[in-house]
Amino acid sequence: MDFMTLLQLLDTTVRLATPLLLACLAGLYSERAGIFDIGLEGKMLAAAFFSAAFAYSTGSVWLGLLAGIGISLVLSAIHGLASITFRGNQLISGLAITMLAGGMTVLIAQDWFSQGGRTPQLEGAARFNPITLPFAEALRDVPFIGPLYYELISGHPILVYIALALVPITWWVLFRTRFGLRLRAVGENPASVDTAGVSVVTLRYSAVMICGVLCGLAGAYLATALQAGFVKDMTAGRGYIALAALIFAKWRPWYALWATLLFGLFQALELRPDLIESALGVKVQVQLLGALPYILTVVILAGFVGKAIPPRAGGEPYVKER
Amino acid sequence: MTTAPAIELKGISKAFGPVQANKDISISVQPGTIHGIIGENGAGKSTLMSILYGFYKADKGEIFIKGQKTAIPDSQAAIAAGIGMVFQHFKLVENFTVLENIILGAEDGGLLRPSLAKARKELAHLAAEYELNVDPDALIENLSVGHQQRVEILKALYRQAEILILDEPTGVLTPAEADQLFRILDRLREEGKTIILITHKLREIMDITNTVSVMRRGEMTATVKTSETSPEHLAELMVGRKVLLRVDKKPATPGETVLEVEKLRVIDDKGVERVKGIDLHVRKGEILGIAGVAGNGQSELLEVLGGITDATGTIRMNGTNLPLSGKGAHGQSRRHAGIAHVPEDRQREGLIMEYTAWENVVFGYHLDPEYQKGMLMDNAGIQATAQEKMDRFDVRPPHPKLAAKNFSGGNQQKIVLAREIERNPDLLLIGQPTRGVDIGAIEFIHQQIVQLRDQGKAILLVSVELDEILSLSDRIAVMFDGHMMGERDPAKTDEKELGLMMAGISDTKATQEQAHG
Amino acid sequence: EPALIFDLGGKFDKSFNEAAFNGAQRWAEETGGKFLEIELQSEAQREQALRRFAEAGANPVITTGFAFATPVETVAPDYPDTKFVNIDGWMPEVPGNVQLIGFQEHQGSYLVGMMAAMASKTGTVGFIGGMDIPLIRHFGCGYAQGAKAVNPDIKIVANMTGTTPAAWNDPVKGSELTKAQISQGADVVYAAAGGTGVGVLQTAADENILSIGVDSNQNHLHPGKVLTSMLKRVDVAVYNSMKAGDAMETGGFTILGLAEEGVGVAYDDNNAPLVSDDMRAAVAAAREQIISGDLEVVAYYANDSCPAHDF
Amino acid sequence: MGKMPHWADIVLIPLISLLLAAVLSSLVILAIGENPIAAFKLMVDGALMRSAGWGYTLYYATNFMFTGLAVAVAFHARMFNIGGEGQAMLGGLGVAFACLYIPWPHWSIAILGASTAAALFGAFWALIPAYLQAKRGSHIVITTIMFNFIAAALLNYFLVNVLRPPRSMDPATAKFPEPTHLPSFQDMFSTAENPLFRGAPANVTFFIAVAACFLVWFLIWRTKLGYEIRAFGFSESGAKYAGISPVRITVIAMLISGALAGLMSVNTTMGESERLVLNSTEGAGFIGIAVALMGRSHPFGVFLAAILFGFLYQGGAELALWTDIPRELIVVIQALVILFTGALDNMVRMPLEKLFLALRKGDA
Ligand SMILES: Nc1ncnc2c1ncn2[C@@H]1O[C@H](COP(=O)(O)OP(=O)(O)OP(=O)(O)O)[C@@H](O)[C@H]1O
Ligand SMILES: Nc1ncnc2c1ncn2[C@@H]1O[C@H](COP(=O)(O)OP(=O)(O)OP(=O)(O)O)[C@@H](O)[C@H]1O
Ligand SMILES: [Mg+2]
Ligand SMILES: [Mg+2]
Repeated sequence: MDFMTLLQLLDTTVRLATPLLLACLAGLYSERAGIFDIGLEGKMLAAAFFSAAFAYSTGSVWLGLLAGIGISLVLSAIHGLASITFRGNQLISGLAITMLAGGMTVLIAQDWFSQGGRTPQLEGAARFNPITLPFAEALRDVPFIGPLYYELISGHPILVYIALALVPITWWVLFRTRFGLRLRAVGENPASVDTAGVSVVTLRYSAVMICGVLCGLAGAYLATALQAGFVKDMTAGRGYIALAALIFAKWRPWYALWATLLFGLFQALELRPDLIESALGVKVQVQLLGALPYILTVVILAGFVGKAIPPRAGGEPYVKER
Repeated sequence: MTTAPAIELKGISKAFGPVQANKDISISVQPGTIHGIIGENGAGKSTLMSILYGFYKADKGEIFIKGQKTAIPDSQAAIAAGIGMVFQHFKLVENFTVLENIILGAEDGGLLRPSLAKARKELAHLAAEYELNVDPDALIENLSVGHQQRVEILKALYRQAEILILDEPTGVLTPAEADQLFRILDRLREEGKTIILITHKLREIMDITNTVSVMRRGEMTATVKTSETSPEHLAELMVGRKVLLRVDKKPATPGETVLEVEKLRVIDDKGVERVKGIDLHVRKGEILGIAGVAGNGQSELLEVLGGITDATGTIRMNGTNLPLSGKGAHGQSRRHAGIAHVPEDRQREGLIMEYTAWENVVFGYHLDPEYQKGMLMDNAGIQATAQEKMDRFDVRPPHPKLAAKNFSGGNQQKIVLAREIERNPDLLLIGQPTRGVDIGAIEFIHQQIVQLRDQGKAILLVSVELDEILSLSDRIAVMFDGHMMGERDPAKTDEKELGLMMAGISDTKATQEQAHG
Repeated sequence: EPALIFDLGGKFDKSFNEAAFNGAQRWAEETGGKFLEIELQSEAQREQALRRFAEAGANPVITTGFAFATPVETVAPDYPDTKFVNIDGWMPEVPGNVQLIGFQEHQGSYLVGMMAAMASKTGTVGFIGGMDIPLIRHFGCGYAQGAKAVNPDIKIVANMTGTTPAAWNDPVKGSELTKAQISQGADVVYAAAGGTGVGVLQTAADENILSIGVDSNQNHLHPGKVLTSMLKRVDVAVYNSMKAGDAMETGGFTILGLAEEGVGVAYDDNNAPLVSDDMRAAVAAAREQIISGDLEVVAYYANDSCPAHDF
Repeated sequence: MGKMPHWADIVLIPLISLLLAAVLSSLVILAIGENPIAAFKLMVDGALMRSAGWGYTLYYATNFMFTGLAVAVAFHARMFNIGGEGQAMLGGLGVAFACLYIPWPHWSIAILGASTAAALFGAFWALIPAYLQAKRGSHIVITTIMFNFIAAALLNYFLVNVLRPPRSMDPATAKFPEPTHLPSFQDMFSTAENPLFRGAPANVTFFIAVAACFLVWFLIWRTKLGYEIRAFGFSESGAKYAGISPVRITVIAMLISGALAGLMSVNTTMGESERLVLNSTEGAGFIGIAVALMGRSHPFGVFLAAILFGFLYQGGAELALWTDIPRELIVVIQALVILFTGALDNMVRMPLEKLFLALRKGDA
């Protein structure tokens, strides 16, 4: 494999890892606060649709992004209502929200655009276009560094850089701020937070809402940056992969970055059977290739992660009075 | 001189669904005193204090702090009113450091760094003032229970509490630790702070409190000056009948050896050696009491004997070696070997809380042919057995179809005892038989254990309550840091000597100090 | 009144099902008639829809997609007065009231393969299929033969999007596959992937290479960027069946190839600047040869393998 | 003592929750410009007012019973088996192998053989995640999701490369031979003068599903194994104390769960299509989760919930047949039902408990 091919492979990796990273960080906030969320998939999907639909209608991708975040927040609020206020089962709530998003997006899309549950194609300012970082053109011909910078680091839509920046920001928020301390505490032992005079409900809702914003970004990225429009079920299981990555990352921001990049790499490799064939020297069944990311996920979970200990109060509603 | 009471509660009522936990309770606590509260399990003590601390909201009633009517809708308000509380079950974040736990909720500003620095200084100050030493950077999960409790007290002091509530603080402490706690409480009282102390131990009430209130079934039945009452009187007020506070037992007549343990070693999940090669034996018709501060390997010892944890070494039961790991090292095979096990934690291990009492009465023995009917379980038969056993052990209410979680702690313990004792084992392992159990039930449980001994059974008792060890055991062994520190005859030792051994002061040294002291 | 049953892909897939819908729509507009329609959501509904429409008196009942072959075969004998049509299907014996309509996709694909090879500057062309099933390999195989006919040394990069029906609807993956093919040198990409193709065409346009649409005329999606589309006139088949109504001939196969204008290459204003006269000429010549039988394009499922590419 | 009478807990609350879901669904239907009452009537007419409608409702319900029981059994051992879909796919492979390669003399024997194969294959697919969970602590929710994807690829491989008859386009097996065809309700209950269940896919497998409900009930509440499964589900530490091996229970519970999910394919593959098609599972594995939750993991509850979802499926098909309402409406309705009965159930319960408490106080 030559250098350029490698760069292209990594470039694809970054593109495909971005939605996973955003969703993974979303899950991280929520689960660190003790609210499990298997509805990441649904929130991304709804955000993908609304961002595309509004971007198309208004012609501005930024308004689209806002709409995507908005709907994701609405779904987060439902999840919060079910799992915080009404102490329901968080897994069921997540599942229901995912189904709801799957059905509603198509229903609304059909009602709105009559294109079979799809939005029209987005063009120009209705999409996040790649941005060229400073000096990328100038440095392009410098050996090694040039291509690396030009091909791999530069030339992504803004959301990619936002996602990457969110990793240190998340780390800082969680481990260096009062909010982070309380958030982590409420996921470990909500009673400790409650008896310290801090509202468990407010904290958990804020975490769930942050999760909503990040899922909104992830969905908008799918429909307006990676793609130019929405089609039904376009998240294609990414929410679940992000959850796997979250476990793999043991609920830590920097690990989340590496985990999602790894999953991104698996997905990128799946697109390059030629590379795998030339590396292995044998032809690989397409089905095997397609299943590869999932098989590797299982192998990694079984072999390398071992017991990942989730936040101790995770998944349990906080009940003071029986 | 009449000062306004530090705390005055008027007409507090609180119901949890159909359970009326507090009924029209009024109480007044003078500043600069230690006020004791006693009462049976489920009497409503914790509930009342939780209301004062704003953890629960009262259905009715008023709270006055220093004469001022104060609304306490949440813990924030309680903290602002100068109230601090150390809960029965600590409210600490296990994988946070001491410092992080201390500042949680009392941070200055949005960033942690300045708060942590400030707390570190303040902590050093408090530690010096009250002898409350803890490593500020230690993780809570690595601290002993006693130290965790210090963290809880520090939390309250850090928030400048004037009124400190402690809910059953000594249940988990060694005598030395308890003594130290009381010294601290004394010091706080001298400084004019007000303390409310909930405990089941009448001795503590008599030792340290100024006033004591008694609760029964959600009501406040009496408040008396400590100097004007006696333990017997208090016990009677609590339970509503006369209680025997001493265990009545004949001298033991030990027979042949039932259990022999040699070079037993246990290494836990994290690779830490918890039991470091111990030897012991138990004979028929005797109670071997194992004393020790929680976390020194006694729990692991019980778990190994009960087949829950793997180990290396030798365990011989009636002359036969038992497997210590791999296939065959599990609770079932131990039961077949004649070992019954009352575990330390009835709610996590001894019972399935969601199961009914009758299901729990066969728990662990559910595979016995006697409980089977063909391929199925003989549910009707089991229910009848359960009814019988519950009657014999005076489990209240005597309803086999009630879920275990709906029984009070003492009655839950009786269900476990009924199950294990009624199986007529050769050896009974019993851990913390009366933890969190009230006086009435303690009396009953102790009687049962002694009766079993008198039937010629071997009993291995593990307890952190020295009182209990001293009054029940025929021989006492002390464990420290995974080692056996030595053995004592209960008649020829006392709390002080045992306390020193429990603190790891070596056997000979303990005797020397004893001699000097 | 006729009835139209769409396969699981859904009727607005911008290609196959949508073409069927357009045919029905055209019939409705021209005749002022009405037709029943349903998009399936479950396998068991195949028979159900057939029966319910037949019982409601619909005639003919038209089904799109090979997956309907078996259900139609089962149901048809129960409703001898109803005529059934299945597009793309195959059955060993065709009941008397059933007509099967098949297309010679490999022939059309051969022609677009030629165009791709002629338009390619890099000597590498791409093929992106939807779900990996024989039908799609059949498309790809014709395409490869056409490309090789123009340039025997041409490199063909072929990928399938997936192995589940979701592969028809994964434009993100279509898009990434396109990028991967571009990095392998492809500068013309043929998408036979239903909704996934939308992503392929989009990325091709974004990255300034040429793409080829499928089934419907997709040239208008990115004017000047889509080289052509391989037309599969499902719309004509549906239109004709509806128009014939009860008079429709049944009990056999209708094979629509180049000769019948059932498959073809789309020329319009959108791609006019991309199609050179040479191309037109070569395509026209090949078309004649295929129709006359002088040139045989091998069908993939003749023996489940392709002479021009190893799938 | 409870806060509410038992009947209120198991009847009133689900009923009110369903009603709320129905109201919200009506609003959705209104919003897309259709008439909810007419739509509901169409659903009821199509699903319940004709024998053929019942034939479909019960056919879907059979699937959901199997997958619902599968999820319920795992739930009792406190495991969340999201892999029903994959396990059912493998079950389908088992049925296909059994029906295609073994010459069965009669359907009654064939169904036994095929059921065994389906159960074994489904159980096998649950075994690996179970083992990994028990031994390596790999989160079963994630591994079973992954195994759904892997199963889809595996099934695809077999259908495209191994089982597809030559010349066929369809990634499906050949029709199974005649002796393996199961009697449908039509075969069983129709007479010449009174045709019933015409063309509907419900078949004898329905009775197997009902029997499975009974068996699971017996297993969970009447056998030693069930006792141990529930004990383990409530408290792992308790189970260890009692000498119940967590590894053993995890594996056995998941094997049973996988086998039940696998059995679903007898209904779809042997009973309905009489060949194995690619997407014969159609998300029933996921619906099973909702069914188990709504049924409170109790077999009888699962039975009722399965019929409710069967009705929704069949009613939805009728909607799609006769109106312009997109099929996704049914997904939305299902989601709302799951949301209200599963996740927001306390929203109904809390006020009701207060009400009953007040009533009781009033009596006293
Ligand atoms: N959160 C709760 N929800 C429901 N009921 C509760 C709750 N907390 C306590 N109760 C009930 O209220 C009653 C009083 O309980 P409380 O904990 O106050 O008793 P206590 O006197 O502290 O007992 P103990 O000595 O065992 O600690 C008990 O019947 C208990 O079951
Ligand atoms: N869900 C419930 N509904 C009604 N009453 C309950 C419920 N759970 C517990 N109780 C009541 O709670 C009491 C037991 O309370 P609790 O849990 O405080 O035990 P405890 O005696 O404090 O034991 P421990 O000190 O070990 O915690 C019993 O009187 C029981 O009737
Ligand atoms: Mg208590
Ligand atoms: Mg208490």
